[in-house]
Amino acid sequence: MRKKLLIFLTFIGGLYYFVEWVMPAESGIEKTLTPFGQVTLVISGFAFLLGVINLVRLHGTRILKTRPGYYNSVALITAMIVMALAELLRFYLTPTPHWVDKSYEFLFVNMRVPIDSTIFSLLAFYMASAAYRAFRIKSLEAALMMSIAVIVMLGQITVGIWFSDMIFPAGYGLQDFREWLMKYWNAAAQRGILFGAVVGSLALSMRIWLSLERGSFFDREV
Amino acid sequence: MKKPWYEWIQSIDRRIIYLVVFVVVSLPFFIKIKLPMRPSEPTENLYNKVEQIADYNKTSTKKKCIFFQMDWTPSVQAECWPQTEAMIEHCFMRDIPFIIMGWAPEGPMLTQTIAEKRAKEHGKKYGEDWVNFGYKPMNLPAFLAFIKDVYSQINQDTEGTPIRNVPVMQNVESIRDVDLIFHVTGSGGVEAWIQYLQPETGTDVATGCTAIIGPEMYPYLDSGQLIGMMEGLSGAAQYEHQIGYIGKGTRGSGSQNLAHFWIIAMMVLGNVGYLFQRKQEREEKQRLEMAGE
Amino acid sequence: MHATYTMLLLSVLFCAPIIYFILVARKGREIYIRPIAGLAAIDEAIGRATEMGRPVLYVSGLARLDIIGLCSMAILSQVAKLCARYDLRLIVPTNNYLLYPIAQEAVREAYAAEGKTDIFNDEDVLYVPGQFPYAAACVGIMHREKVAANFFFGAFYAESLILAEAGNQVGAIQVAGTPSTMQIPFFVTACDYTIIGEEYYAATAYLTKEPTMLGSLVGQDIGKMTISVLIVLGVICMVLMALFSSVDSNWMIELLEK
Amino acid sequence: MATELEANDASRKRTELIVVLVISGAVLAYILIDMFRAMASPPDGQSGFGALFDRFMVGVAAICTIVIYSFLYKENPFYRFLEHVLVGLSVGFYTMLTWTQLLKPNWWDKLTGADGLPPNWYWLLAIFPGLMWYFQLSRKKVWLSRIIIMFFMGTGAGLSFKGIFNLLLTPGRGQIQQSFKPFLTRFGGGVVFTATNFNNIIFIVVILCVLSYFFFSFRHDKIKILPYSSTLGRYFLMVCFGTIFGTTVQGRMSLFIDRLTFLYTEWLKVLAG
Repeated sequence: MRKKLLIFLTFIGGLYYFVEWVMPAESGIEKTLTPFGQVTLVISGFAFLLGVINLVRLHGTRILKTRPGYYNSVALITAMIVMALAELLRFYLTPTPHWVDKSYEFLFVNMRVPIDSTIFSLLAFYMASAAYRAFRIKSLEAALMMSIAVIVMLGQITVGIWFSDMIFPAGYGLQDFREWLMKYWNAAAQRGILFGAVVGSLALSMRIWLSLERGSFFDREV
Repeated sequence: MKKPWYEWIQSIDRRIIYLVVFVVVSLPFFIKIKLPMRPSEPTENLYNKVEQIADYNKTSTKKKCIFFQMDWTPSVQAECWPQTEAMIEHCFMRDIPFIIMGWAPEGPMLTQTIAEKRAKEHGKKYGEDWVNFGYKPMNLPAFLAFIKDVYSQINQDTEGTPIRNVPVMQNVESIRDVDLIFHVTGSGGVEAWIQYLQPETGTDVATGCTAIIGPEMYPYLDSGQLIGMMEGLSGAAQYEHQIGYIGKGTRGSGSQNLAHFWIIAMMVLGNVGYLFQRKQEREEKQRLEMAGE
Repeated sequence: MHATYTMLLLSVLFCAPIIYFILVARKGREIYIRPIAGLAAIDEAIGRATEMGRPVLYVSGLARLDIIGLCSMAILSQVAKLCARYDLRLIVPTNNYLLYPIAQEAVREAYAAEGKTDIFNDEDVLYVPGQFPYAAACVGIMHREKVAANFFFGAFYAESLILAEAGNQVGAIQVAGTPSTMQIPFFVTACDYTIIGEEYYAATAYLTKEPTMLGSLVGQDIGKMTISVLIVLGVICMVLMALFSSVDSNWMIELLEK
Repeated sequence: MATELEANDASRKRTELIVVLVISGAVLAYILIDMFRAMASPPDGQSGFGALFDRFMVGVAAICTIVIYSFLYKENPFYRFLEHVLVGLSVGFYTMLTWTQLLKPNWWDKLTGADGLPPNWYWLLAIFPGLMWYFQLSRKKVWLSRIIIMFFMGTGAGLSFKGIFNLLLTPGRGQIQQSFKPFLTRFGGGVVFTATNFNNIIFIVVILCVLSYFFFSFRHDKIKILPYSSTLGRYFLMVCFGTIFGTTVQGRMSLFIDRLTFLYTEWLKVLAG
C-alpha cells in the first residue's frame, strides 16, 4: 500500500512537468507554472532545520559523553548559535544597530570568509606536492596527459605567451596552441562525455519517474 | 650506505616544497614586471558583447541591462572576485545598468561590496545604476516560475524596497528585457540557464568560472549556448587588460608565472628521479637473471 | 521551450530501449557488461589492508541522496562485506544527512551478514557537513588512524586533490571512481586505480549484478549509438552540401529543428 | 637505541614548541601594536575605539589564515578547532538565511499578509507536506518522509526531459546540430579543404571515439572496430584531462595568491591595496 502510494506520487510529480513540456504553448498550461513553483519552493524550504537537528544530535552526544575533542563540538554549537542570532538580529532589527552590523561583519567577513578561503587555498600547496609525488609517467597515457598539462600551463601564463610569441610566427604561439587544444580536442572530448552523461540522466529520470529502480538500496531508499 | 641521487631528488620533504610555493608566489608582489597580454577568444567575445550592449544603450531610451547571477562563495573569491570586479567596472564605465542575484548566499553580498567600492569612483548610485536582489534560494520549479514572471518570485531587493519601485527595474518588465546573463560560479550551475531560460527567451549567456571548470564550458562555447567566458584569474586579467583597468587579476598574473614554473619543475624533478630509479631497477633485475643462468 | 515533434520522436528513441531492456533484464535475461578494469583493485586494496591490519576508509565525497550517492552506497555495502570478512575496521565519513543513515545501515548490515556485529562500531560512520570541513575530517582520519586503503566512490569537487594527496602521504593504496569529470585527473595521478566517468555506473551494475541498472546500461548504449549515428548523418549532409550546389541546406538540421 | 629516539623526539618537540611560541608571539605583538597605532590616529570619520576594533577584526582574520596554514606543517588541534567553528558558522548562516530569504518572504508574509496584501490562510496547508521532511529523524515513520522526497524526485525527473532536449536540440544552438561540422568548404565554384575542415575532422573523430569508450554492453569481439576506437577514446580523454589539470593548476594558485594579497595588503599593509 505504502509502496503504491509512493509510486503514484512520484509519477504525479513527474507527470505535471512532462505534460507541461509535451503540450503546445497554446494550451496555456504555462500559467500554472508560477503558483506550482511558489508552493514547491516553500515546501522544500521547510527542510531547513534538518541539518541543524542532525548536527546538534551528533555533537550534543559528543559533549554530553565528553568524548575527546568535545570542546570542538562546543565551539561548533556556539558558533552556530551566535551566527544564527547575528543573522536574525540583522534581519529583524530595523534600523540595524551598529553593534549588530559590526558583530555580523566580524563573524562573516573576518572569520567565515578567511577560514573558508584559506582552507580552500591549501589546494595550491597540495597541487605542488601532487605534481612532485603523484604525477608520474607510469604509462603512455600519463605521459600524454602530463605533456598536454605542461603545454596548457605554459600557454596561460604571461611569460610563456610573451616568450613563445617572440619565437613562433603570429597565430602559432603557445596561447594559440592552448586555445586550439581547448577549442577542438577538449571541447570534443567534453561533448562526448556530455552526451554520455545526458543519456545517463535521461535513463535515470525514466527509472525514477516510473519507479523502475530495484535492488537493495534502490528498493529501500528511492 | 649513501642514497643514490635519483632517490634523493625524489625524497624532498613536502614542507620544503610548500615553503618554495610560498616564496615564489610572494616574490612577484614586490618585484613587478609588466608583460604584454592578449585576450583569449572567449574573453574577447564577452567583451565585444558588453560593448554591443553599451552602444545600443547610447542610442536607445530603453536601456538594456546585464543580469549578474552570482553563484560563488568565499572559497573561490580568489577567481570570482576579480571577474566580477572587472565586469562591474566595465558596466560602470559604459554605464550599463545591472541586476545582481545569487543562489549562493555570499555571492550577492560580496558583489554588493565590490559594486559599492567601484561606484564611489564612478559616482554611481544604488538603485539607479544597479539593483541587488540578494540571495534568492530556488529549486528548478521556482526557477521556471522566475523565468515566466520575475516579479512573482522576487518581491523585495536587499534594501527592502519593492523591486517595482527601483529605477533600474523600470526598463525590465520580464527576464526577456535582460540582454546578457553573466553567471559567475565556482561550481557550475550555468546549465540551468542554458537549458531552461535560453530556449524560452533567446537571451545570451556568458560565464565567469574558476579555471578548473573552464574546460567543461567549451562544448557550450562551441555551440553558442555560451557567448563568452572569463576563465579563472587569467581570464579576469585579460578582461581587465581589455577595459584598461588594473585589478586583482592583473596583479596576480606575476605570481602565476613563477608558481606555474615551480609546479612544472616539480613534475620534471619527480619524474626524472622516478624514471632513473625504474631504469636502475630494470638493469638490476637483468643482472640477477644473468647471474641465475 | 515546448517539445517539438523531433524532440518527442527522439525521446521515444532514447527511452523505449531503456525501458524495454530494464524489463527484459528483470525477466532474467543474461546481460553482458564489458569487464571494468579497476574493480579487481578493490579486492587487492582490501587484501593489502588485511596484511597491514590497519583500517579502511570509504569516502563518498559530497554525494547526496541521488543516484551517485546510492551507487556509492551500493559499492560501500560490497566493500563493507569484504572488510567484515577479514575483520577490518571500516571508517565511513558521509557529507549528507540523508546519506548518513543509509551508510550506517549498509555497514551494519554487511557486518551482520558476516556475523561480525561485535567489531562494528556505530561511531565509525560519521556525518561531517560542509565541503572542506569534510575533506579536513577525512584527512584527519587518514593521519590519526593510519588507514591502509582509501576508497573514493561518489561525487567529488575541489576536495578530491586534498583527499588523494593525503592518502599518498600516509601511503595508503587508493581506488577511486567518480562521474565528476573535473576531478578525475587528480585521481588518475594520485590513485592506484581510477574508474572514469560513466564507467562508475557500469561498475556499480557490474558489482551488484542488479538487473535494472544492467538493462538501463544497454538502453543508454543504444541512446549513445543513436546520437553517434545522427552526428555521422549530419556530417555527411554537410559534405554533400559542399560537394553539390543543388543541396542548399542541411536536411538533418531541418529535420532536427522541425 | 629507543631512548636515543625518544630523546630526539623530545628535542624536536621542544624546538617545535619554541618556534610556535615565537611566531604566535610575534603575530600577537604586531596585532596589538597595529590596534593601538590605529586608535592613536584613527582614519577620519571614525572613533578611536572603532578603528581599534576594525584592526582587531583584521588581526583575527589573519590569525585564522595563519592557523589554517599551520596544517601544512602537521595536523593540529587549533586547525581542528577552527574547522569546527567554520562548520558552525556555515550551518547557522545557511539555516537562518533559508528562513529570512525563503520562508519569511515566500510563506510567512503571504500567510500573515505583508506590504498591503491580505493574509492568505491557505498557506497554512504548506506546513503539512513541509513537516514530512522531519520524519527522516524517526526510524519507524521514515516512510512518511519518503512521500515528500519521492514527490520532489518525481518533479526533477519530469523536468529533466525539457532540460535535456533543450540542451541537445535548441534551434541554432543545440549540442547535436552544432556537432555537424563541414569536412569540406565550398569556395567560389570549387571545393577546398581548409584548416578549419581539418580541425572539424579532429572534432568529430574525438567525439565518436570518446562516445565509443562509454559503450559498455557491445561485445568488443563482435564489433571489430570497438577495441581500437575505445582505446583511442581513452587517449583522447587523457588529452582532455590534461587540459583540465593545466587549468586547475592556475585555479589553485589563484586561491593562495588571494590569501597572500589579504595578508600583505590588508593586514601587514606592506603593499598598497
